[in-house]
Amino acid sequence: MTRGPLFHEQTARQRLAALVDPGSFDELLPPPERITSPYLAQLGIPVSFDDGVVIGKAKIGGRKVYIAAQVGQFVGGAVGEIHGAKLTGLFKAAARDKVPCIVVIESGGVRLHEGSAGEIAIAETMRAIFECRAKKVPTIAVIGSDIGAYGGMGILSTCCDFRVMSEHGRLGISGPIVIEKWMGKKAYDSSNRALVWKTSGGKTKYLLGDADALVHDDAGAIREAIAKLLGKSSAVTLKAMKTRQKELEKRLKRFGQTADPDAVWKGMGVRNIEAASLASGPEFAAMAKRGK
Amino acid sequence: MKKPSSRALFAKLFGPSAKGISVEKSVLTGYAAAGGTKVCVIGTCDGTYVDNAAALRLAAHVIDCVEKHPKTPIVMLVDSAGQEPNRVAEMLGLASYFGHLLSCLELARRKGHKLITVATGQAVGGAFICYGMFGDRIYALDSASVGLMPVEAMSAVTKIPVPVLRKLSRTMPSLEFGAKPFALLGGVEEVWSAKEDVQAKLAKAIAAASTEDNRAELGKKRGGRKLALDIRKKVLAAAAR
Amino acid sequence: MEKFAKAFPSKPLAAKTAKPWALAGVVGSGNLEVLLERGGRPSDTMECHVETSIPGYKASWLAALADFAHNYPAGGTKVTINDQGAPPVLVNLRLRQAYDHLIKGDK
Amino acid sequence: MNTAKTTLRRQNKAQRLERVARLARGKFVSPDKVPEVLKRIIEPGDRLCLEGDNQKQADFLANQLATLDKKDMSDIHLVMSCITLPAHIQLFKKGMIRQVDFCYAGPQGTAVADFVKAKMFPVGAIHTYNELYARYYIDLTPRVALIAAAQADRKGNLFLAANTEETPAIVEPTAFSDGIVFAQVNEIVDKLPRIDIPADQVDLVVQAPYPMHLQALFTRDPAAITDVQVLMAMVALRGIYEKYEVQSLNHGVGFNTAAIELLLPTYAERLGLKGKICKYWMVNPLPTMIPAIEAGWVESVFAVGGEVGMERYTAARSDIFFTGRDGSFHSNRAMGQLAGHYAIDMFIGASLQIDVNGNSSTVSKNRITGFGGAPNMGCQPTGRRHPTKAWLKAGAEANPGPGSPPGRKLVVQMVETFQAGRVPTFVEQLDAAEPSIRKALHGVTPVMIYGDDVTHIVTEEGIANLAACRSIAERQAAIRAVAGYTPVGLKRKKRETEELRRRGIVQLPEDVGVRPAEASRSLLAAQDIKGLVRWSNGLYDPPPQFVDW
Repeated sequence: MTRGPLFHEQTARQRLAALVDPGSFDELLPPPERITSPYLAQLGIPVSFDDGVVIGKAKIGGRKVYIAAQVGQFVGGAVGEIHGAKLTGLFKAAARDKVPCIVVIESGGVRLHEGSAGEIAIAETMRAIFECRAKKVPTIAVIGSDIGAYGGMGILSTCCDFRVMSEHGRLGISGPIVIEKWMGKKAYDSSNRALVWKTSGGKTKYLLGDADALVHDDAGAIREAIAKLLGKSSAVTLKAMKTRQKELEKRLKRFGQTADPDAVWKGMGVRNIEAASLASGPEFAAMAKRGK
Repeated sequence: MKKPSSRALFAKLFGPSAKGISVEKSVLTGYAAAGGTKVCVIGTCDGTYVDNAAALRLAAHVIDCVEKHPKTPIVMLVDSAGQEPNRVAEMLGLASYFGHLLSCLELARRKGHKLITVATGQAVGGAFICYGMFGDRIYALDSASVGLMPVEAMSAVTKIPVPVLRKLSRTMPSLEFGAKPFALLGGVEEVWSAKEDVQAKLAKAIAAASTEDNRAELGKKRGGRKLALDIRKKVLAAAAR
Repeated sequence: MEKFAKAFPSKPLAAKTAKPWALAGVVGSGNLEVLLERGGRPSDTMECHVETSIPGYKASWLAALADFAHNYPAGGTKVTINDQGAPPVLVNLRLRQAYDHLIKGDK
Repeated sequence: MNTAKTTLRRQNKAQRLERVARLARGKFVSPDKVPEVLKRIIEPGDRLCLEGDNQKQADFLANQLATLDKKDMSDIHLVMSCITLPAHIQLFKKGMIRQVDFCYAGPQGTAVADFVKAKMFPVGAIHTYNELYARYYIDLTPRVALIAAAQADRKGNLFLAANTEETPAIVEPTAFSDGIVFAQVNEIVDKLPRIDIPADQVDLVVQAPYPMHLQALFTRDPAAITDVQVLMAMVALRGIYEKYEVQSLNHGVGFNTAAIELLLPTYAERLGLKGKICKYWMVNPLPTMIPAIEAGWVESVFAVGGEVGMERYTAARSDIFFTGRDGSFHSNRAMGQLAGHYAIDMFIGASLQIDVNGNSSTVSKNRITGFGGAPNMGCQPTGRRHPTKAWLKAGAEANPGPGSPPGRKLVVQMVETFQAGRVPTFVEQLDAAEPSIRKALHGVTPVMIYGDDVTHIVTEEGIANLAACRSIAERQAAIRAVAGYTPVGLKRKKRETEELRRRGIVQLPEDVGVRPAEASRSLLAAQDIKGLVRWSNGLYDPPPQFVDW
């Protein structure tokens, strides 16, 4: 019963090494180039040689990909000017070279220490993602870390063709502390980890259809899910938008009146909430399917 | 600067045709005209918070425009303090609702609709990212509050004292809050004074708009965001090797 | 922030390494990143540059780096450290990890 | 023989119970009457025992006691394991306490330090657990004992559930010396699952309005174990567990030893150590033991206490844990400590401070905690006679003289050289040696484990084999050699260290076959609480603060 390293605990570099074909990762703007944030330096905050995002070229299953991984430990994986420009550049390169592009997200959103520069960078990256999509170049967001994908990075992830999540991943905009501050601790206790994960975690997102795959907290499983999606893309067509509009309207109508995630789970066909809570990602996915 | 009322503002931008804009729970949808050109209008007012329902209404209107009014420019007005930070919104996937709205706008762009944003009031955080910053060209009234967040809020979260941030913002406009510094970063094409003929400016902006994202170039040229463009180019060059 | 640099005597690095550079660790609370590169000069010293968020521990930094240079043939390398308050033990561990990666590759 | 005089105590007990006869229905007291009952059964000058160790607390009775005033209760000699609750501190503040004899003051350590500073702490001594329990039979016998149980039946028999802990050690000396035993229980039932304390040792019972306080003290979330702790665990496994073939052992509470537990089914299994080490345990039902148990490493576990959430798991693994006839878990603090003293090959634990002579302490000027049970196990039991492989091997290394036993218990201190916030673990002199503390403790420095008893110190730098040192100077050099970059460590001399290393007294990770680059959390059999629940097949029910699913 030995297990490999948990994906959510790996560093960005470890994740990349484990996701791509062995030895295939070729880092762009690698640490020896020492491109570090002048903002943080001015503020007396330690800088990092990759500015919190590792980007590069690699292969997955022999297929060429561009891939980025955010470093959650470094300023919460937040997007600053350099960090954001690396992401924009990578997606632009993907669109230009018609190479699928993957972003392993671990970020609370915009790096406040760099103000609006990070915000604009996220908006620019979104444009670049849609450039890819217009050319049917697959874009995939991987969300499987403790920090999750929040703020602008949460929104950015929803611009990609596909999202691969683990039960550890969380996808949202406002983080638990912001919600608690806004609604009061009674209405939302951010220290109630079970509630936080049921609000924004991979399982709920998968049930609702916002995650395309819910996989083990393990690089091998994520790699497999990515490999399956690499040949596909989700076109932005009028028909697709109308269908999605209906789906989202239906979701809001069905569940907009409840604050209880369990009600959503039940509504989506999960029968045994307790067992489903403890189940691993794929087990959960199977249970949800059976429920339906 | 005193903030003009929403209706007065619409009138300034669209003249009498502004009556074609309906406001429901601070969400605007409708059709109007700017300098004789028919436009589709979506947006927010009253500094409202954007929630799932608001995103859906905006998206529905974009779809309507694409379906029924081919190539009609879409004008996006932004006056919103942020995304609705509540648990139900998050549980139901507010990010996905925003992603859907952005996808609808992208569809419109690909179908030949020009997308022009005018930040009229607050244009802050998630509420600006979820549609306004997705325009082909982005403008702001000088009365608008544009940016990530005011220095005080930034200080509260980062624990860096306000005076330090203020001092740094003199050389780093990115840290400053407002339409003008945002324009220095390239995030806003041009800041319009309410005293000017903004309708004419809007019409001109629509005519001139192109889909190429020019913000990094602008940011470099204006000196507010010196690194982004070069880093991006480096990545593109390195990827080609 | 405190910044300092020093070179320590060390036996020359193996002529062949798996990679020209290696990075270990991340910059995060109580952690650090160590960038170890070939091509530091001269070949019988390990050149070190440290930037740390917690000033006042130069003595223990220098002792840790000197020991590493003494214990491992790292002459001709350049060590650059971005530190956010890592304890000396982690400095050691990251140095060793970076060294291992440099010599043997990522495996 | 003057019989009248020798039964005075019995008569006095009868009088006390007579005073509360109208307040109680038989043995049973309603909660609102408790303050009045306490007032009437406790007399000035009494030795009063309050049950409460580091896990289980008779908190309802303690809280009721704290509502009394000095006019109701005074001149009390308090004997208790742990000063844990705010209510305990109230008794001192109200001036009711003439003297206190105790073992440990975990959460109230700061308050105790404040009393010491104000010279207002009337302490007899700080004890180890078994030392105090032993004195309950000699010169600290309680007159009144306030205890906690899970259930009582209508006769007053008590069921203690998983947390038997120290209840028998308190009840027996009290009940058999005409003292009064007053129990708070969570519920009163018609039939108990099993009887742990017979009714005729119990005088009064109250059903508390809230269940007794139970702390999940031994739950360590694997997610918080660091790579460095994994490194130390690997070093310990190879350099000590494997080397001495440690079969019976105690693990202290901490992330270091939790890391070892979680490496057994992975790293240690790869080393082929299964069946050779870690078979017999004197340890609480630690959730981090689950993977090793499930992987078949463990033959038996005896415990001094229970652990919240482990009830179903321990019941389901009754081949390994001691269980009652009802099938549920049983613990006993006094017997567990005794087992840990005499019957194990090794004690391994951590400490906050270690001095250059190897003495350790958790006491600082601002926080006086005390001992608990560690010194009962972390010491050399010279009354031991039975040999084991590990005992003999460690004994041989120590080069016993003609007047010493041939074996030695392995007493291992496992610490990182720095605590959180860059506070060095290694110091030239313990904070505990502060004169004001010594004075308050009548000349005793509160040392947790004495350097003479320690056989090994493990740090992230390596292992120092103190037992193999031949002089005090050598021992100090060995300690400095593994003290890293603390001020104590920086004073080491390279040549001395190299000489000690050559003789195997100091061993670096490489010397015991550990590659530091390999040290990674990914080696842990479970990396979070959920992983433990899965290993347990859903039988472990972690407390809510550990649940994120």
